[in-house]
Amino acid sequence: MNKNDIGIIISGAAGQGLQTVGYVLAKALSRSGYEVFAWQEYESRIRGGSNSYMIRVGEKIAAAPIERFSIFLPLDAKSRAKYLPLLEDDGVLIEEREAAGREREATEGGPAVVTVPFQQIAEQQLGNKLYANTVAVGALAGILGMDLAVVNDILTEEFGRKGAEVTAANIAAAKAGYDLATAQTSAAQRWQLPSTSTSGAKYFISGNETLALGAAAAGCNFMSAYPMTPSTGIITFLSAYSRKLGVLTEQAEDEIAAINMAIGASYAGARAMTATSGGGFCLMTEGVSLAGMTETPMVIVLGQRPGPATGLPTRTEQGDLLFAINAGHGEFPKAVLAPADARDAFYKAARAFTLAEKYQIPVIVMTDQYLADAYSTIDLDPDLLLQAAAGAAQAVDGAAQAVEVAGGGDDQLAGNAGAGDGAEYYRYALTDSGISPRRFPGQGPQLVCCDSDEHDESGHITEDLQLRQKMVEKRMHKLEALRQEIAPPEAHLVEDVKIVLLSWGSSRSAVFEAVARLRAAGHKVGALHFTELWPLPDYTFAEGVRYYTVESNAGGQLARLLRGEYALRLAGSICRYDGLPLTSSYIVQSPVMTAALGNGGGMRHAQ
Amino acid sequence: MNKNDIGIIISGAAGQGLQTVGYVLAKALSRSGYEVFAWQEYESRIRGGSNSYMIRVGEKIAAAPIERFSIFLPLDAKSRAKYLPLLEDDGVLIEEREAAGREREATEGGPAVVTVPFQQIAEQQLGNKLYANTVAVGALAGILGMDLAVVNDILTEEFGRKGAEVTAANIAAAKAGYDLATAQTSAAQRWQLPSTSTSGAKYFISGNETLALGAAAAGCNFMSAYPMTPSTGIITFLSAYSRKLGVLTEQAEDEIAAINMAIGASYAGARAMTATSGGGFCLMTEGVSLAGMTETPMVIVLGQRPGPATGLPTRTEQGDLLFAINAGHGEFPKAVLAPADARDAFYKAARAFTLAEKYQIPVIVMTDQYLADAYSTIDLDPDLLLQAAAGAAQAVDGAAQAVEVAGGGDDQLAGNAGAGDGAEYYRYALTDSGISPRRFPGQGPQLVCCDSDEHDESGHITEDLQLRQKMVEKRMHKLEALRQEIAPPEAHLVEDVKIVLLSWGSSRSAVFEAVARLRAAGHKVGALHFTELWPLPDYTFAEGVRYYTVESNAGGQLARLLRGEYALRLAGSICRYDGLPLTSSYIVQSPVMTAALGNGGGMRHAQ
Amino acid sequence: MRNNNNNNNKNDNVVTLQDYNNKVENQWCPGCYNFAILTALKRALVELQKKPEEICLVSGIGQAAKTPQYLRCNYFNGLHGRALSVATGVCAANPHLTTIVTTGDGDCYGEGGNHFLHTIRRNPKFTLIVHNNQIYGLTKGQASPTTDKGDRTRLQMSGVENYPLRPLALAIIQGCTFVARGFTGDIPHLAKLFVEAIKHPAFSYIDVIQPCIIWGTRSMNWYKERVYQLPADFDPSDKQAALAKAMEWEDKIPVGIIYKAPADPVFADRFRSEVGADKLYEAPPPDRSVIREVLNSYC
Amino acid sequence: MRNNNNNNNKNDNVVTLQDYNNKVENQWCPGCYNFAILTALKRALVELQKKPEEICLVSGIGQAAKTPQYLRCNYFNGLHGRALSVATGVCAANPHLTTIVTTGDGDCYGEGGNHFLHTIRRNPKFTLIVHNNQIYGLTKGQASPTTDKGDRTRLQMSGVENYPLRPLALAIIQGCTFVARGFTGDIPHLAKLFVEAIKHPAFSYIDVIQPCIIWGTRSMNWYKERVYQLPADFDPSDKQAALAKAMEWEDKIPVGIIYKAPADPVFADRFRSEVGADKLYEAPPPDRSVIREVLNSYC
Ligand SMILES: Cc1ncc(C[n+]2csc(CCOP(=O)(O)OP(=O)(O)O)c2C)c(N)n1
Ligand SMILES: Cc1ncc(C[n+]2csc(CCOP(=O)(O)OP(=O)(O)O)c2C)c(N)n1
Ligand code: SF4
Ligand code: SF4
Ligand SMILES: [Mg+2]
Ligand SMILES: [Mg+2]
Repeated sequence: MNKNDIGIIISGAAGQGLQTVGYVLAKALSRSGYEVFAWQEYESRIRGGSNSYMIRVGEKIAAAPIERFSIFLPLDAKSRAKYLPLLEDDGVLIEEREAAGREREATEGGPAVVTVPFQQIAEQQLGNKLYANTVAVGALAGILGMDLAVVNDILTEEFGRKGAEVTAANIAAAKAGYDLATAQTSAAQRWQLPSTSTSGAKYFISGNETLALGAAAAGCNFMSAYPMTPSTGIITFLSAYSRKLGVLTEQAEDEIAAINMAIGASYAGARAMTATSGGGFCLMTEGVSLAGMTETPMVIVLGQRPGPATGLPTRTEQGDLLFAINAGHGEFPKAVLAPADARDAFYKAARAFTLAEKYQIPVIVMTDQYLADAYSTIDLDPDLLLQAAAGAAQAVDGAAQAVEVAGGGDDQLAGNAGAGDGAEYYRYALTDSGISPRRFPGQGPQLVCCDSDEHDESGHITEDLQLRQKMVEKRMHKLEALRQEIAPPEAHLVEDVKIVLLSWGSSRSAVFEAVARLRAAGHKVGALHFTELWPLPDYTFAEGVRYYTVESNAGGQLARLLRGEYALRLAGSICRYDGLPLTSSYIVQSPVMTAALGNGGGMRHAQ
Repeated sequence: MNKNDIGIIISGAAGQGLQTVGYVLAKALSRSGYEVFAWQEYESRIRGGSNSYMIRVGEKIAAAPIERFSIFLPLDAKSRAKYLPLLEDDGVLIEEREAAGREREATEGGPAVVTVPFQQIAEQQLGNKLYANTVAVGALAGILGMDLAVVNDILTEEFGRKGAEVTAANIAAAKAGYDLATAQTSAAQRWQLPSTSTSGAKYFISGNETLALGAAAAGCNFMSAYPMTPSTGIITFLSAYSRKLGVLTEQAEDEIAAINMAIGASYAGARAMTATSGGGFCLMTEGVSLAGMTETPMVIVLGQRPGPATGLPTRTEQGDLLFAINAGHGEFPKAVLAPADARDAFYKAARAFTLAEKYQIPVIVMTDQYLADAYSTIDLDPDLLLQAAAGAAQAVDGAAQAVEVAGGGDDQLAGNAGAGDGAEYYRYALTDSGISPRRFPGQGPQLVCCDSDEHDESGHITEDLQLRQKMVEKRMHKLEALRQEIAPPEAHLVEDVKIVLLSWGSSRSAVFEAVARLRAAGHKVGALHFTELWPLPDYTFAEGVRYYTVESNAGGQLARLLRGEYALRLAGSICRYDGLPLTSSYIVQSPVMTAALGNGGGMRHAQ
Repeated sequence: MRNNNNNNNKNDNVVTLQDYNNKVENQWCPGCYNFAILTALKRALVELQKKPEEICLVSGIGQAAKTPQYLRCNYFNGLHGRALSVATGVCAANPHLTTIVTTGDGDCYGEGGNHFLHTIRRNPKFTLIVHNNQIYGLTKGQASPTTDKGDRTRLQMSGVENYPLRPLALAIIQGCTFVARGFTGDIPHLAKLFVEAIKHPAFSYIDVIQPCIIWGTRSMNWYKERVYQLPADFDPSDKQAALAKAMEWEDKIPVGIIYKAPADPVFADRFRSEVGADKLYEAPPPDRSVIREVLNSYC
Repeated sequence: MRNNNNNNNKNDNVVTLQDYNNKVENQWCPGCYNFAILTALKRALVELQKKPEEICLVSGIGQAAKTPQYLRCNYFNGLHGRALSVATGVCAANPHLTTIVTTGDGDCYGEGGNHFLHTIRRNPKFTLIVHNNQIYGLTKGQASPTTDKGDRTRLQMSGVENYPLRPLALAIIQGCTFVARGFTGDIPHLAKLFVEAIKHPAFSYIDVIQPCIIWGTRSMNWYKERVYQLPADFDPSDKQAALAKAMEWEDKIPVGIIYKAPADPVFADRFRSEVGADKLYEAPPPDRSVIREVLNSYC
């Protein structure tokens, strides 16, 4: 029982309003000054099934998912049965007594039960069943000992546009639930949050949203995409804010059109992005290769979900790492980034544009359903925002910058390339850095010619095989400078340890939490976490350490990547591939970890 | 000067009949009992440009390309200028004196010159310029001291359908060229081939053709494809022999349709194949993933050409290795094979179908423009053919076989799965081997349900995450048995060597020839050549050896692959990426090789 | 882990609706008009007295594409947009199966648009049923190619700007010889259309109006007010008239067989007759002597 | 290594044919009718007095798609089949460019068929010129979607079995407001069509008959015997009549503007007017205060 780190799970069928219940509660908690982390599990259907909305809240928490919860509120019988095993013995079960088919399983020493007849209250006190969900929110607020005023604010914001009456009814519903829950005092007091003081603006926001906003902040002004879970939220967000942020969004007829439109837009001067998931990414790979060949900057978000093929469309996985790194036929430089969490997604999106513009390459940003959909309380520092924007701005005039780089190379060439209007211009001028001066068609009298075939410096098709070799070298050469500025893995408590966990992308919080738990149990464990995966920078791995990768896939793809790049010998991989995100418990209790620690299961107690 | 291994180069513009000249000569040489190897270099256009047809001939030759030639016959001035530097000093230049813009560059000690006014002879003696090319063939036959009767046979076969008159004129034209060339005795005798005795049937055939025929022999009866150089020849061949071989061929509207048609056909019981090149393969990757998920056997031929994007459409490269191995989103078993030459392509095609059927997986066969287009004399042993067919036949009744395998696992299950008509049937029954009983729809009362989503044993969509995990394990488990039967690299003279060259696919002959040359020069060098690239089998690399990869790409992809799989430390890579195939000279003279040998260029003399 | 595919057949040989039922939990929203299509399809198959094992349903991804899950028969549920290509392959391999594609407007006209164009030209013998709800249902309400101009969706928040696709007209232009529109508001009529389509000896195509009650931009009533059955004297063999009817929308929406012409030879038939092949899984590999014969031409 | 893009402009501001010449070696076959299209296009641009730097050609892969190489102007020569999507992006980013797609029948109707369907619906302001030689030229003679039924090709050795695509009719059905057919046998007329198309304030489309003298299944004469210009009294605003004309082939082949209607608003215009954006490369990133404002709604 840790009142500073409480797990709440709400379950129900799709279409039952589960998401609203969870979101209102989580946002109210965040607004109240707590750290909140919320994630979801849902089926690929619009109505029915068993979904859950999970919240982790406290004064200071790890923004990572957990496996078991202290408070459980089921909205229907089916999901109640499915998720009840996840409730801790000292937890509290909030339920509607009346619902059919529900057996009270709570026993002495087991979870406390708080009964709140949501539907009955909604109907009898508020005249409409529709308010039942808000009664549930109120009950949860009561159990947690929240200030109802904050909840009322959120309800007003959410339902305001439906009119004063609806808002008032919602507020009354919350109060009814609150009162009934707090009246059942012994159970209610169990999980009251300690009071907290709000400090600074905190945003309760998801990975898809921060990524989209980061892109816009970095100057993204064109996005074409075809809907595909879990990436659809990005274009939905940018469409909603299209006019405000100045981003032209277009739903393409397929993913091939999406990436080619983006390439066309970028060629003509837009900052262009697309987003998709694995199957759609397959269809985009030829376009990735085109961007590489024509040296057209662009950003591709690859929101992973479990494959192969359609797989589990609404679940999570990190199964596309090696595919993304090797995506596209032929050889060309690209960068692959994988944000660690929603905050990182904001900065990585901006970084992706910076790298794309600077090196005139495609940049792939890998997220997954878990990161895309999870909400967390982020205390974004406006100054850091500024820095990111500035970093991006630095590359805004890609043309000018590239000319400078080019100037470093061949003087005569740079003279031509860099000269102003009216001068000779060679889109693919051979330069020392491999970066050629970029201009946009119509910007001046210089003609901008780009070719998918192997081309000469002016951009025209060539069959000169010596030139071909030079052009390959020019393009590949960009990779070397790029490699210099790729961040090494984040080293987390690796001093004097014998075991290091290697991980990438969205799992950072879970892995670092696992490290904390292992260390608390006396094990010398550290972690190296990668968020920039290609090209991998020079890096020296400490000797005498056993390395284990921790991955949301079956194939141990990070392990294979690191062996391939560093010839690093690995001790094993902890892999999860059931469609759920990695958690510290999963890692700590995995047989590989247990074997690694050599303690035959000493860590096998639940979180 | 080695009369047992002569290099001939014929050059001209596209549309000039260059290919006919080369092919008739090469086929006549092959028919005469010599070993012949012929390859081409051509631009991506239908008329004009500078192309070449190259022949290597002798009693016993390495079926590998070379960089310099002993006999050169240019059909036009432009290509003459381009290729003249490739003629050896002791070679012979056969040319039409009259042609404008040609300067005689031959000097004392340089190439001998034989003058044969092809066009003039054709016009004056045969009344039509069209016969000029055949005069050229005759001249070459004369220089080589061939039996003209064989040439006449080939001419009759090639022009027979144009009528007796045309055939007779061609025969006369050949004789005119032959006589004129042999009349210039001193030059002519330089490169006369030693006489040879024909032994057994030898086929003069290309990689695309052997691959297609091998597939048909293995029971391939459906091929859908979209034209793309260099793979178009495969469907062209199978279309030409469609009725004879019983292969239904269909040109699809795009590569996506091509692979999905093949998957549909395979599901319903066909043995299905498709073929493409890099860009088209990109578009197929989602289908590859679908075949993996639905466990539908199929063969995908990936004929590589230099990328990225459209690149150099008619040249060669091995730039897609890592892309192919990692192709398709999500994780699923596949096999990747890469024939070493045209003979191997025949057997590998059959092997691809065997593996595909046995493991119910997609199998990718990687060739390249060089292998696809190169012709060589192959002495195919009918018994070996039989064996290949038998190997394939073993898997013909994929269903029956799979049931047996399944039977090895869960008895109760096998009981159901294996039972005859009317019994319960589960397409994705969980078995020990991971291979489930395969049946075809309409074959009996059993219903065959396949799903792109994660599914239960019956093939229906599931959201049961424990079952998901089992299904991943079932699929991935097939990889283990598959790995057991993947061939290790072919070890070539690796005993007691300090340097081993690692190579893959179409470069075998060139690499082995390089080894021979290096050994002849006193260097202890051996080679390990891979033709089965995924999954890689357990393999122990000898210690104390410096390993170098030899690859037709810039990125050193084989090196990266072997590091990733074996954590093998490599000393370097010899990479070629100008669009031309690897040759022994390129390897032997490469700076990496020179440095490896530590002799500062001792091998730098030309072949 | 298993959804039993047990044969429900009674001992007699009469196919009943029950033969097509399975125990798979339906994932559509309660009240969804996809249920009407499912019902009509089952009725049509019973009327045609087809056994489940003779049927092969092929679909892509979307709500519509889930149909095969809920009908006891063979099926291949493939990738989003690719059902037509898979079905073409199925027909090529086994012409004895009654192959039917069940797909959505996004699946068939959006992601799969190119296959829609070219499959019709190829004329394989199967039936295409498009559940046209004018929206992307499964991905939560984005515009599909058939969403009407100006309609607001979850993604096109200020209204669709694109000209809507007129799929029936496209099919006629592409040489389809059976083009019909069905309506989920009239199950018996829909079942009859399915029967006619399946009986047509070439590629046949039915676009079915299927309002989405969750994300749809038009209500069932909107359609009911506009839908009318083609009059008895309408001549579906008149191509120009059919084209005009196929373009009708907005005010009045015709349902029924809009165009019908004598069937051209179907895909793979020529190969089959010339080779004497039937089901490809029964076709033996070519005899060694044939391989040798081909090889000998390379001597 | 360089093909000089030097500005050939003389000091006055009059654009001449010479401004469009470059020194790139042409890779088409001598006598290929692609040269006629190239000539007509240059003439049209001169007539319109467009400067090379105002033009942006976009193409895919194929013989037709090589056109941009041979004309001094901006261009993006992308992937096989994807020119329309790239051009849409170009228009979105910079509406001031005169964007023109030069593509082949395989490129545009085969691999790119889906973009052909949907780009028309989207209505971006550019001109689509399809060099329709009814064959895959660059890959050496396979059937294209427009190859006539029964024609024998290098791949379809016993004759094409598919129903040929009727692209003009498709375009009309999809809502295209400028649909024309040109003929390489009449360069002045072709140039005039190009001028009209480029002037049309919305998506415009011309399919050009361009016999391939190497792989083509029909000779220039075959076309010459059938081609006729639409009579002066033909009303291109009559959609049904246009559809009928668009389906004409075999015996008589009409050339000229087959359908023309008032232009709808073009792609991205609404965004542009609402945001006040013009060329996107000049658009500054949003102000930090705007980002903060959006973020604040997440407080
Ligand atoms: C390649 C690919 N892109 C996108 C998706 C996501 N996706 C699944 S269904 C669907 C749309 C379905 O719309 P429709 O075909 O109209 O079916 P409905 O759900 O409306 O019945 C999309 C975009 C996917 N599965 N695969
Ligand atoms: C993805 C992909 N598939 C196939 C090809 C090969 N390819 C290049 S051009 C072409 C056909 C061109 O036909 P068309 O567009 O009619 O042009 P034409 O040469 O006849 O002018 C094909 C199939 C390719 N480059 N990319
Ligand atoms: S979302 Fe629409 S189409 Fe999908 S099941 Fe629900 S009502 Fe039917
Ligand atoms: S192959 Fe045909 S289309 Fe291509 S350049 Fe030659 S004549 Fe023209
Ligand atoms: Mg739909
Ligand atoms: Mg063409």
